[in-house]
Amino acid sequence: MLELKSLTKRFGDKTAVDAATFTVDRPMMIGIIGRSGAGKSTLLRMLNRLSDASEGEILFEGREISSLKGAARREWQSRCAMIFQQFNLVPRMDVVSNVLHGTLNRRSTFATMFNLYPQDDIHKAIEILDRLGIAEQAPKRAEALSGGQQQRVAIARALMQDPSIILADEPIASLDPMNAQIVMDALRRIHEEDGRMVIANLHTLDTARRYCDRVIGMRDGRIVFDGSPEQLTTGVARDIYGAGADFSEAATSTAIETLDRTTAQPVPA
Amino acid sequence: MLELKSLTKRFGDKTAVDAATFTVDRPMMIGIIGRSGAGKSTLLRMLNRLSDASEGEILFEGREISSLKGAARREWQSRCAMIFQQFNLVPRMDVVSNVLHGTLNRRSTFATMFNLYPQDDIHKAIEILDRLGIAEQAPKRAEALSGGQQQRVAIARALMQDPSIILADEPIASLDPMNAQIVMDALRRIHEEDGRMVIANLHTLDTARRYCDRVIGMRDGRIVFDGSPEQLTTGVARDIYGAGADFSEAATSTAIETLDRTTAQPVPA
Amino acid sequence: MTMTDATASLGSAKTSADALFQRKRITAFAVPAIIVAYLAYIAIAFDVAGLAQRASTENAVILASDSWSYKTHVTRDNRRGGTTYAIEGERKGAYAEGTRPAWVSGDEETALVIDLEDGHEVRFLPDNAVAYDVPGFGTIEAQLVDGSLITNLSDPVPDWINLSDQRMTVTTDAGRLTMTRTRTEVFRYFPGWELFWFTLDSPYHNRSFTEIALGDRIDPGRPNISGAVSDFWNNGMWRHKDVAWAIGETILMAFLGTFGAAMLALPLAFVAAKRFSPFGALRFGMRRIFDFVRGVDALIWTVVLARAFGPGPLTGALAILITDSGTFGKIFSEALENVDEKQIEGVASTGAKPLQRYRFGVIPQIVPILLSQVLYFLESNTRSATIIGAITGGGIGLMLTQAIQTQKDWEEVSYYILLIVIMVMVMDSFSGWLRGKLIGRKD
Amino acid sequence: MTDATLSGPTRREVDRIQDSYMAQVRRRRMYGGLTLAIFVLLMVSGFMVADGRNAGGFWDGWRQMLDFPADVLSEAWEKRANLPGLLLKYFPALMETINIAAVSTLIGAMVGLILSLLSTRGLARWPRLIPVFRRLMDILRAVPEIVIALVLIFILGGGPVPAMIAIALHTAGALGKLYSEVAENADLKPVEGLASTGANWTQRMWLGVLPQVAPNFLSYTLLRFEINIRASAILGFVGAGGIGFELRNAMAWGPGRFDEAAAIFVLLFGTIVFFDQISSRYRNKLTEGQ
Amino acid sequence: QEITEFRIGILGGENAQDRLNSNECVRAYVEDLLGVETKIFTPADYDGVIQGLLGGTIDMAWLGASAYAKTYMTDPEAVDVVLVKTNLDGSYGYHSIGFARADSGIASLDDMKGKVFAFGDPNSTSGYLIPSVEIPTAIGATMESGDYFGEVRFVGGHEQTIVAVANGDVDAGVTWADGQGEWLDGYNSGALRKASDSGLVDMNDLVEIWKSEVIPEGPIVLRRALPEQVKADVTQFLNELHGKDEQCAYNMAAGETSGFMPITHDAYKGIIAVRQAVQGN
Ligand SMILES: Nc1ncnc2c1ncn2[C@@H]1O[C@H](COP(=O)(O)OP(=O)(O)OP(=O)(O)O)[C@@H](O)[C@H]1O
Ligand SMILES: Nc1ncnc2c1ncn2[C@@H]1O[C@H](COP(=O)(O)OP(=O)(O)OP(=O)(O)O)[C@@H](O)[C@H]1O
Ligand SMILES: [Mg+2]
Ligand SMILES: [Mg+2]
Repeated sequence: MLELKSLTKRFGDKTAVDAATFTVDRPMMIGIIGRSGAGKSTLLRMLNRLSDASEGEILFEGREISSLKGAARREWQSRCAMIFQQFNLVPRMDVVSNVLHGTLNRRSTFATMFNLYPQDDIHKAIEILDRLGIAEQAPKRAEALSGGQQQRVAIARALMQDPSIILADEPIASLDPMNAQIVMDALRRIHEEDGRMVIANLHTLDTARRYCDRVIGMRDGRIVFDGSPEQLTTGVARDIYGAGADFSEAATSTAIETLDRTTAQPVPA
Repeated sequence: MLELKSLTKRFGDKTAVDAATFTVDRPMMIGIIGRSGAGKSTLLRMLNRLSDASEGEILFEGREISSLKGAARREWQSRCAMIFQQFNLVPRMDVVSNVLHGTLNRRSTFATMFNLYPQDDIHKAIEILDRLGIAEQAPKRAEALSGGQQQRVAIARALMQDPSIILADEPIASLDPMNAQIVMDALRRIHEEDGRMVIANLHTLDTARRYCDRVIGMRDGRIVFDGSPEQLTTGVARDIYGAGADFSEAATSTAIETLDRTTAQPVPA
Repeated sequence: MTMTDATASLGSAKTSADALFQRKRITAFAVPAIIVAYLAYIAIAFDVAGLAQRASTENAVILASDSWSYKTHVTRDNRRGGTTYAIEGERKGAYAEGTRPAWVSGDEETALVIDLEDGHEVRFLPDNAVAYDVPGFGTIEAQLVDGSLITNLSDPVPDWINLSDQRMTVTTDAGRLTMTRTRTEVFRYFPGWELFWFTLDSPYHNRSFTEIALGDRIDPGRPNISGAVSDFWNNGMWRHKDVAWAIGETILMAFLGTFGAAMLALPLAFVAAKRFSPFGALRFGMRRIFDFVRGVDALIWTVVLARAFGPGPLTGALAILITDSGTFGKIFSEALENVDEKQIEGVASTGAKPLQRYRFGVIPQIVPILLSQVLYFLESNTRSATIIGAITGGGIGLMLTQAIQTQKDWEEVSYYILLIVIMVMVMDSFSGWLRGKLIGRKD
Repeated sequence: MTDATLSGPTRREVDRIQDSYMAQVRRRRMYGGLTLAIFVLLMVSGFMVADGRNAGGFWDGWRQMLDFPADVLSEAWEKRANLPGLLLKYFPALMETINIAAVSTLIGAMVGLILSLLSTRGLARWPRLIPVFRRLMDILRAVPEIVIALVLIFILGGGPVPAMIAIALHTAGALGKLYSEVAENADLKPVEGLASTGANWTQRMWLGVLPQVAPNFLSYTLLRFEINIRASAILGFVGAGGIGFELRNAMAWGPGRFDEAAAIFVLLFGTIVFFDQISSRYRNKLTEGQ
Repeated sequence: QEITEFRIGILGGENAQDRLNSNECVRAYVEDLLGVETKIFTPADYDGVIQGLLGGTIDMAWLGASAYAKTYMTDPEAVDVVLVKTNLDGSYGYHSIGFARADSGIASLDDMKGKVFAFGDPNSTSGYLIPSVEIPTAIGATMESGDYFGEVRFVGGHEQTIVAVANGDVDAGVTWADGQGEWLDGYNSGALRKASDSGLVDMNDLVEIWKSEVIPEGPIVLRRALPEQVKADVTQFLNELHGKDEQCAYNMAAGETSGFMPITHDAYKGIIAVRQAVQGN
């Protein structure tokens, strides 16, 4: 259903994503790993059409995505929700309004200008929040929430879009291990219950192993690994991360169990 | 020479210092211990006349101090130097100027506003800094110095006042053990060489034991102990700190040797 | 480190500290010296010394005393005869035919006695003669004979008497006597603002508050309260109605100007902000337009607009609007350049249309800056509107300038000043209150 | 987060949240609508009142908006040869305007500085008098410059001094308030340190507070200077000397002297833009450099 | 052709601020007469009214002669001259008066060499226009600062001139008066009279040093674009005002008058010529 054909993105001289090619034939949960600067975010942003590809194609259910313009592009964006590391909510607005932003593409500009959403949408938004366990926070301002809660609001906004694909760009990088687990559980559950495709950039191997059906490894813009979590051995990980023999998985792990072993946290950027 | 007669300080309902009474008949080094909120700072601030006593008297060499006003009070302050936990230097000014602030009371306002300090004073300031081992830092801004160096500048300022008494309010609480030792050594040396009285609030028992000739213990504003360091047994300490049987001295120690045993630091406020 | 080394380094530390202080002293003296030199230059350029001499203390005294007191004129026409009484010498303050103040007694045939209190007494005598008893000085007598003034005063006359053979002015603490060939006039001063509540022709003049509120019907034609309110409102001397309108107009100018400017500037600020405006030339042009309308002050705009719109509050409001759209445009576009991209991207990623992106990604971020600036300007524009009104012809500013320029009735001047100060302070606290209400106090 | 999301009690809980949120939305819409309605009403009725009380109406007038500038510009263009001479002729008046602004900013800033220190909690010399000094600053701020200037012109005669005093008084109030907001956030530790050595109030302020707040104070002062240049030009309009006075005379004479008006305008506008640019550049540096 | 409102402009500066009140009766009459809302506007200076007439936002005004000249010179089609106020003796003129402090030793223009001389408002006939033409003839020099006078400046208006002279800010200045009655009273009417009556100056302290030729009183003008019927009605009303309501005429004229009489543009040709001449420099 989703097919990338030598998708490339160049920033001046720099090639951020270099001829990325892969095919996904059924909704699955995919983790993209790679060290900082590998091109993970850039890839996702091209998928969502937040930025344009320099070369190559994206096909979704046979339809060419990467050349869509204007309304068609926005329509695609509404089917392909995105979740960000920094949540990217509107902090001064309340939680429900933030979730309702997921419907913007469907509603008339005029009505939304004045915050006039149909009652059904509002009810649905609160149901989604309830499903993510934060219905209580509905009337609060987004900025008043904790990081984990904010990320769940962002997921709720994504669900509100009723998307075919959910893209998540390091959704747990700003979260503590406890909240990270809640958020990843939520994404996994959405994938399983609703059957939506989820593509998540992750910067920790064990998260990818634990939650994903398929893992794609990137290095310097190129896809250097594409396989099942089981195939992801420490040797392969060393390749992806370009690390020496001193590479230890624990250093990139945020799983709660590994925490006692060390207090060092990976530096994400 | 110094006599406190039921010195009391009330903030609204709260009695911060409750009828503190003691006599010091010769210059000695006195440590005041007690847990956070016991009234140590308040007591020292009354001695320096930074704040007024609610009741009671302070006599120094027979002269009543606690009722001085205006110029007489400032004259007393110049004879009774104070050193603070946070150093309280002027951060944007150079070290020598900060030391020279010790002479403010003696010089005319106009002269000090235009930096017209006599050359003798400037030289003396450098000598004092040299005595404390930081003469090289003289032209630097105070904010550019490390904590231990800043505290020594504060001591230099105090010495510049040529005071009869030096009050030190937790002088080493913001310092690491290494610097703490340098600063306490300096205070002790000043006491011994110049024969000035030093009264220091300390939050660690071992420092008090090691450096002081006499220790005063406070609890809830009252003086509950007054004696030699030898009399300060663990039992007495438990009384002062109101701690249970789990009280361990190490928990309040900042001496370097004890550091390896624990990383927990006491919370000062 | 050897002993000598230590002494040497200590010595060099001392020398460098000396040098440091030398430098500090020089700067410490240079700045005040420059300031003093500049002030001295200004004192000479502006001729401050000469000004002190020229400063008219008399005017200051007139101003000060007139601002809290008023005078009643007693005027005799020396040609045709007949005496009139009028508060502030104005027609509106004139006593009706056959009435006169209680401190005037006697009659014109023998002697009209005007009591100025504290022993001061002026008598209008027949044949254009006048006598003025000044305690501690004696009686000044004067008479018009064949068009010239004969007095009993001998040289040198004291400096409170201004005398020539055709005119005499006697100014004392109690009052003033002026005599020329045409008129003889006495002023008696009273503290307070005359006729502030009611003019002489109103039946409520000189009645107490309780009398009006609770007493019997004073004017049989209408109920006391409404009658009193209407007479107060239409007071011909103080013109409370016009003053109220003038204040209203002033605030209106500030209100329309400020909010109009904000509404105009908001969309334009997008054009001028790098983040939102793709065309460099357009952006540059917009910024220069902002600079231009801002640089030309509201006052000049007032003059420019006077041809098209004529005098009145609308012209003032438009002038404020034009200048402030420049200022707001600049402030808003700077705020827009500093907005957080994350929120916009978040909204954009849902497929939101451009307007929706601005509405939800941008507006919530700049609203606090926008509101606080607009409200701050509302207050300061109330002050500007006072000044602009003085030029365009509208509002309390005009009343004030005209009252000052015609240089009489200083009590009106002080009344207007008081009202302006209160108005600005009220607007200040109002906008502060609203700011607190809308965006939360202090961050 | 179990599959029991649709079971009874939770369902009711969601209903409750939905209802209370809907109520909140309705309330917000009502308040929002009401505020908007009041605002629109005020704007529209305010506009109609202003339009009605104005001599010329808005809808007739806006077409003529450019008539006057066109008159001025066409004449100025005809006589463009005079321009350099006129610029030179009015330069002294411009200097007077700038001097008025500079002196009044200087004096106002000094007075404002003292007032602000006297009215800041923690620093005040006489803490009890803080409300007095605050009120004083409020009043100084509230009186428009033009009021003081007009009164002083009456007493002192025309010329730059009344304008200078008027602007200085207003500046003292305005800067005093801004300064004291900055000083409120100043770190009190150095002040206390100085107090413990027996320093008097002046020394504490000069050595303990001023070094901390100087960059911010300077930046506010520059902004004020910019504002004061305009103010001093405006006061010229009511007879307080400087370039504003010349501009008014030239404008008031009308055709025949529009070349002078244009020259003065060019000077004035150039000056305002010049100082605006300089000060905003320097201010950015000051506040960034902290 | 219809009008929806009628707007009367009143010159600022020369008149007391309660001209608004003084003209209330006129406003009421005109409103009755025309049956449309009638408003009074009082801009702060001459130019406000002139711009109003030019821009078509003021329909009727009583201008000064110089202000009329300016209006005419800016746009000859803008207004029609209709009436002029007459003095009690039937004349319609007044004078520009030069004056100085009595104790300054200045008694005539001859003593003014090198001294400071003050004009009022640049649009004032008596405060600027006429003296700036007649005085150079009298002294045989120009009005440039430093030529004959040490300095020549504008002080803003008649009242400011009087105060400036009385305070000694300037050595002499010009203002207006009807030239009838006594100098020591400040004449029968004019700026000096008002200043003296209000106690601002004592006429003993001032001396007259120069007096201009008669200056024609400024005309009442109507905007030319008004409907003919309106112009005719208003003109007729004002013409009859003195006979009908003397008090109102007194208020409007700010003093005793024998009424308004018709006058035409021709009476102001001289002034226009003068203004044109002054414009040259
Ligand atoms: N807008 C841009 N302009 C220029 N270069 C960019 C831009 N965005 C990304 N890059 C570069 O492209 C490369 C890939 O960046 P990208 O953000 O996709 O990496 P990443 O794998 O998401 O890393 P991280 O873990 O830090 O988010 C980096 O070298 C980055 O510097
Ligand atoms: N300015 C003040 N206003 C009100 N209460 C105060 C004030 N200063 C001190 N107190 C109270 O007085 C008591 C004694 O305070 P003090 O600072 O003297 O304690 P301390 O022994 O120095 O403690 P620490 O170790 O925290 O410095 C505390 O309960 C404190 O809350
Ligand atoms: Mg990334
Ligand atoms: Mg303490």
